[in-house]
Amino acid sequence: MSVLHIVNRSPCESRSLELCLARAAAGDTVLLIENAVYAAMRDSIAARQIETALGRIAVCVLEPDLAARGFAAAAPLEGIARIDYAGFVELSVAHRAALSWC
Amino acid sequence: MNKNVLFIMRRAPHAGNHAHETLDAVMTVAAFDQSVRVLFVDDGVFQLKKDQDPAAIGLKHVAPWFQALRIYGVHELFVEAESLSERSLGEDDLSLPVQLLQRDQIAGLLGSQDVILTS
Amino acid sequence: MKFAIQVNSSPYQSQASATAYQFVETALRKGHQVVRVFFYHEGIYNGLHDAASADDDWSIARCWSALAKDHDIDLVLCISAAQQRGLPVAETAGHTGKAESNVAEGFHLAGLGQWVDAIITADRVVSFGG
Amino acid sequence: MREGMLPSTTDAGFLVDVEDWSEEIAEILAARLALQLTEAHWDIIRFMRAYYLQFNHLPNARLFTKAVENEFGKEKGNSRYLYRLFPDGPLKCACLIAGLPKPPSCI
Repeated sequence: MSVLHIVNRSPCESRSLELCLARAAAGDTVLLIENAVYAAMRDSIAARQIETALGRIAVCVLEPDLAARGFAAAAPLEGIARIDYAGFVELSVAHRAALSWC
Repeated sequence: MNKNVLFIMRRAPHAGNHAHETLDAVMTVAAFDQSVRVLFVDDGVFQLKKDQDPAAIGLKHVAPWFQALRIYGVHELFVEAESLSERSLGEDDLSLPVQLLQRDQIAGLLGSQDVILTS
Repeated sequence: MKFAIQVNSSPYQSQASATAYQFVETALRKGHQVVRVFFYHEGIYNGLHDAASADDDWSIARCWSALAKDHDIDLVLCISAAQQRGLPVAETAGHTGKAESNVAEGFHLAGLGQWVDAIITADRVVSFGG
Repeated sequence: MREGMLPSTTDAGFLVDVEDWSEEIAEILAARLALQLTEAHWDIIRFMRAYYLQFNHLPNARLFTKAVENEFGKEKGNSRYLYRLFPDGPLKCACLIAGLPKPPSCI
């Protein structure tokens, strides 16, 4: 059964995203929220890690958190889906367990 | 109803009373007859370091609390091997017997849980 | 679906409480149930009365209180976590769920047993902050 | 031993120093709660004290009952039995008489 991984820390401040990606299973979803949305930007410090993981793992970013930080118009890394809070709720329904890497 | 509940400890000890409150939650969930497991990864492995003595820093000695987990039926303690080696620790440095998991085995553990709580 | 939600950070420490609020509000709007929101660790600061002093101060406690009122959801502050952080808790508070003062409308005090009960009842458990 | 020889206690009546405890002191502390200690009380009090000294941990009420059940079985590890022994609250009274700090509130 798949797991929804929720990451909320900036990749410049914390290794949470990297460590989460290293432990996520194929078919899991990683959702970037709060300061972790900075990881979703092209050329971010975490861009290569995310690109490597994308084949196995779905990666989503929470749109309102991008907008709050001035990135509403910016395109995230290719392959990352933008979702809203309704999408967040749907993801948590679709996965058996949610894990917050805070 | 019985659920598989996994607690993940990722923080080093002596950071406020976080470990203390997390252990209260671990024990209480177990006392309600749920299947509780604890996974130590990242700096959380330092929680199990032997010979901790926080007297000089004026903090409560929480390390012995881990020994009390068995009283409440929590017997499955997992430690990620890479988290230990990245911190120059080995199994001998730990205060309790644990099951070692390789990093690529963690996904399997996570995937078999109904509830995952981190702290 | 039935959700149990845990909030572990104070409103002045991180965005986690605000995210949890948006999540809960959306889940309710989409027809899901929220069995209980349990405030643990630093999360108990979300339920203090008058946490925002000026009327125009943003107050997550007020948002949670309004949500509790509109949707009749159970907002629980962990009694021992609250007591350790200085909230005056009467000897009987654990039984009545009421603190003498300082707890915002819609919140009440209860023990970890209430959280376990929520975990057991819910289909999904999501925690925020820590 | 008389009441006047009791070591210092907190406002709630708990010993300030865990080390000050003896079985005689326990009798005085129990008398203050109007409890006449029987062997059944002593089982719980000695167990609680050993638990605390070993683990440095004070359980909440639910954990206390579970720990007693683990040690003595279900016929003692239930709140009806424990309340019969300690009508003013089993965990609080057992900790007080065992010379331990005040336990946390729970449930």
